[in-house]
Amino acid sequence: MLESGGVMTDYILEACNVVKTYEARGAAAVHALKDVSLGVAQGETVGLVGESGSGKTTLMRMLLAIEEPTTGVVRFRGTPRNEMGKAEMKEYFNNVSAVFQNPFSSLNPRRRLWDVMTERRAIERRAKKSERRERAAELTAMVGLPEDYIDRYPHQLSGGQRQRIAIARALAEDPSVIVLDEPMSALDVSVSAQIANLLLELQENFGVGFLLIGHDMDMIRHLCHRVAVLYKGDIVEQGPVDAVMRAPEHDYTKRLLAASELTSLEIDDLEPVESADAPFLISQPVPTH
Amino acid sequence: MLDVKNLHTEYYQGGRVAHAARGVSIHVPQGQAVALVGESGSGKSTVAQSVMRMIRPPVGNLREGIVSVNGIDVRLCTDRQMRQVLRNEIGFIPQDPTTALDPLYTIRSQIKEVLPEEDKRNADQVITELLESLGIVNAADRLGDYPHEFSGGMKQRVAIAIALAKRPSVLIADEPTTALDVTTQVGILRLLDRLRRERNLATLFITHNIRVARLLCQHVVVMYGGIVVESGPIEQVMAAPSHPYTRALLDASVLGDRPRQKLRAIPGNPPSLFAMPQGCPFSPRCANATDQCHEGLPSEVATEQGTRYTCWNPVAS
Amino acid sequence: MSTMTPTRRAPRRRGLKRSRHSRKPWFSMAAMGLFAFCGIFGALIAPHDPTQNDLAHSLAPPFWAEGGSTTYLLGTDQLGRDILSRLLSGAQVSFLVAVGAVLIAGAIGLGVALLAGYTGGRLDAFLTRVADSAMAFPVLLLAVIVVALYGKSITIVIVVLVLAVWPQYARVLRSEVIRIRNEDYVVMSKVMGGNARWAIVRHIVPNVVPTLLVLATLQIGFAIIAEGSLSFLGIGVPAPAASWGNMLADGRNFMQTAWWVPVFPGIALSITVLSANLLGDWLRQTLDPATRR
Amino acid sequence: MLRYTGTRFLQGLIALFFIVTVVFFLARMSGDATALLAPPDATPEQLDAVRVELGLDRPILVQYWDYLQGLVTGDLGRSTSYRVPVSDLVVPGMQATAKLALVAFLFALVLGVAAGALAAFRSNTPTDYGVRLMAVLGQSIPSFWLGMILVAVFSVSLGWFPAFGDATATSIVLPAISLAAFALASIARLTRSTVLEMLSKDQTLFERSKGVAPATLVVHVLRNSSLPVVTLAGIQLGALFSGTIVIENLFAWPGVGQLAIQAINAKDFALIQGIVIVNTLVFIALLFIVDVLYGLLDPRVRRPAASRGKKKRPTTTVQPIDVMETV
Repeated sequence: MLESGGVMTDYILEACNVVKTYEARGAAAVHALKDVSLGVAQGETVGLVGESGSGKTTLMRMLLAIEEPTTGVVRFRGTPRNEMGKAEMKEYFNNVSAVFQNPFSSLNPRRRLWDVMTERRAIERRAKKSERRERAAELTAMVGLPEDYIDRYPHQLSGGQRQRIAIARALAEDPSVIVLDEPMSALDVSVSAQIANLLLELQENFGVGFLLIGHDMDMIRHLCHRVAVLYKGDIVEQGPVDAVMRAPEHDYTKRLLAASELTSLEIDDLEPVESADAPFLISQPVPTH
Repeated sequence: MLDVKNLHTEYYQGGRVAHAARGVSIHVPQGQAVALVGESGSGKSTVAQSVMRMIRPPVGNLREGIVSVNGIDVRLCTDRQMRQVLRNEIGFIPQDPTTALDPLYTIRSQIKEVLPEEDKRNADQVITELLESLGIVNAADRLGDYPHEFSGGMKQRVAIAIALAKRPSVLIADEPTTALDVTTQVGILRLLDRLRRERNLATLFITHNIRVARLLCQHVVVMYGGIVVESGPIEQVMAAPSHPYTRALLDASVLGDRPRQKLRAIPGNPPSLFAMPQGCPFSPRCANATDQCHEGLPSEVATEQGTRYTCWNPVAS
Repeated sequence: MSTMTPTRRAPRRRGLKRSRHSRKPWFSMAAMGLFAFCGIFGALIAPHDPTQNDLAHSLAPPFWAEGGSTTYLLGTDQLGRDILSRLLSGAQVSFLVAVGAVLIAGAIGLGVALLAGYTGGRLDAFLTRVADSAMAFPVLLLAVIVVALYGKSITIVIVVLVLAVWPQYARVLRSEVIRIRNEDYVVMSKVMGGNARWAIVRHIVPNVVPTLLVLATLQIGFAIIAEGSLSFLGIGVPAPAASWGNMLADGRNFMQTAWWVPVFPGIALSITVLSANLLGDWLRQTLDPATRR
Repeated sequence: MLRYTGTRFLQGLIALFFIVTVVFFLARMSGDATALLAPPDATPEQLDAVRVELGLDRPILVQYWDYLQGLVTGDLGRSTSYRVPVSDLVVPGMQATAKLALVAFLFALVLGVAAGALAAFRSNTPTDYGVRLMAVLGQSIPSFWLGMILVAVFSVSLGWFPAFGDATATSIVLPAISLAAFALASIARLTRSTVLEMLSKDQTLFERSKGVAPATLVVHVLRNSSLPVVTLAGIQLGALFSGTIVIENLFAWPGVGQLAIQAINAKDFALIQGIVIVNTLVFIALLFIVDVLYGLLDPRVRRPAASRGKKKRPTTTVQPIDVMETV
């Protein structure tokens, strides 16, 4: 399964016993994540599935340093993030990047694409404009777009093209891990297949690790080596994608699979219709995507 | 029964005309479900809104064709007659119940608006029974609740209740599960399937996911760029697609057979309604395309399997 | 094309508005240009001293009317002061007050909006409540207090307007800041190691500018009316300096007998405000992210 | 709902207290009122006597405390220029002002909502263009200038309505129209844009798909559009109360606005203070009513979904939608 030799300790990016609790004034505290551990190794794709409110967005925010966990740590190459110095954090930001779900809101409408794609360099103030444009041209070619697109604005592109630009931006600093938050769900079927192919190609060429967050079990099965199932803030099942899909152990995984198999509507072992909704157990006070 | 023949629907925008539906024909018999499959911009929602005659000047127009709901051509209806058709014949299920239900009205009053006169006398009882049959427990206690007090799946059940309270003969569902969580989706799909059978509904099911369509529907109509590229019994169409687009759509969406292998993706993007290519709308992305394809559309071809397609160079199966 | 907007899909439904894109408001632009020109150079081009009494020529009609002369193109008021010169001088007052108040209030409002909108939490709740209360507090009443305490002057007028107008900016811009802060590209800048300053300078402020501009244009109209009202009440620009408001107050009894005394400042005031409002509306349509292309 | 109302009420009280305090100390810091009241050639002894008479010789905190106590019992102090209790002047003044403001408000609200809704339902027709033109003009013509024109036309030339005072039943017509014009235009614009937005929403599409009568559809649309309009209406009502200052002076209307200008000219701080406080009380009461009304109109405010902890109660009544229209 893990050709690249991913042993448990070889994770590049790893959440260790991460707990996140949101305290709301005048309301009960919300336990968005209860002791979650999950890692991504070099060159592997890990799927993270769960429904809205399961905590996947929260976990993503922890991994990407958008927020800090209440307890627990996020490690990069073994070093806990909260112990990192300035130089290490720089490394961290170069090596961990992301692609978000909605390509219409993930690109600043007032910036040209070369500027968007090389924003990380602008933040570090370590490249001249000509170098950034050069890099941007390389990146557009890498994701299969014409190089002259670098002078365009986001609104001149279709949804699929924008998502390619978002991926190019994630690739800009040769990262070792990219967190992909439902990167295909805003796209049409025919376009999302293109993006799936692009992701496979990039992994092959650069050995980058992916954490693919999503609810499309088919896509997860197609792209991932391993999968983790998040339910009510807990990882209830984790393992090689084949094993989990073939013989799910947790009830929720079974339900999720049955729901996405779509072989027949006569699945009576699904829970009764009355409680077909996942209850609102977890919710984040932060706006999610 | 829903019968659409040669429908042409246009949108107008800043002096430009978008031909959102061009010669679309769909037949939905009583008790059957037909899937209308397509990507964004394919014209599938346009067809649904044309049936309900939601598109009218100055936004757009049903320029040509017959849209018959139980024998009534909605194109020829007066506004008053159209409301009668909507009230008595058509149940509509929206894509996202959260934005479709009125946040300021109780569930009771939103359902009550559509109840036929004879049901209005004991409205509470009728509504409670309806909601419970749709899987809402303790419905009697929840009549006075507002939409924001329900979860996503429950809201969709309320929306379905609104569609069904009219006792319609035709049900139009516009991507009724895309806004819901995966495990919630199945419940709604199952409910729709049951209702079609129990109530003998002619169901038009609009979706972008042909595999979901297969569970629910007997027939499929595949749209691309405003035209019907292929139609027929869903099993036949999926087993032996004739149109390269249908083929490509199936290739792109059938996953899991060959994990981590390249999918046969369709290059390019779906066309914009305002910049439709000449000839076949799929021709710029089609591997089979010839000069003929860029020039004009062929007429529909019927196959032995009972499917129909609109293509100069169909895929050999 | 779906009108039922998909939730998990690209936002659409934006197209329709674009067709309503209006033509450029040449009239308003020209009028605002003239206003700005008179506002800056009014004193230089005024043919007479706007405060110079000349009782021998009081209530002279404009040049085209019977008894008018080209010496006083638009006639004179009851003290024989040249109306054209007073209009030009009044334009300077209006321009100074409007631009000054709008700029200062805009800066304060933007600052508060960024602080409240970006920080969120209790500070946001507090600032929002303060802005709401401040906005509910009426301008004229505020003016009454301030003038009662500190007397009349142009500076006081500007201070009053700033106090009245900043909450508008704060409120509108705050909701813009919050909207933009939650856009994925701002979150993404954080993922790339950008700090709050980076997000604000590179992403939030540039995207807030169109709104700020629209708001400022509309507020110019409001500020001109407010200055006029204060001067009309005699608690704005102190006499004998000319302001369109106190010119109207002086002329209120001459509507029948010497119409030019009140009518010219009235028209100047209305047309300037109208132009600012039309320009603001046009800017709003043009710069609105929903309709921008 | 009760808790929501309670919170709002408390916030209103705090705001009132805050403003009373600020006004009191500003007035005290601005100078010694004694000099203004005593004759110009008064001796220091005479000045002291006046000071003692007014209670200005005591420590400022004691004065402040007395003042607060007075407020609670309705005592606003004595007017130094009229030499009567401030409340004797302000209460009848406020009645006249309220009459004018409320009439203007009703006029603006009813006509504004009607015109705005009409324009939206008939968008891009001559009706719509007409309403939009009138609205832009209404927001551009200062009330006092409009008032002067109205007097010239309807009072002096046609003689239909009185030009000043509050003597006859028709006296209120011209001042009310002049006062209402701006608010009317703003309400019409906001209503139009809100209804237009509402009409393009999924919610309206779904409602139409029910095949309900046009009247039902209109009710749904208007009710949903009413939320931002209520917010604006509250702000405009507050603005109308202060806008009366100009109109009252133009039309010689016997309200607090006129009183305020007289008080400024007479440097009657007690009176100004009284006027400001009574006005503030009115504004805060209005804001409170708007908040409560808002809760009544919107079930999401009135009964936040219990199971979902995340829906925070809005910290402000202001809706993000089209706030710009309220400008």
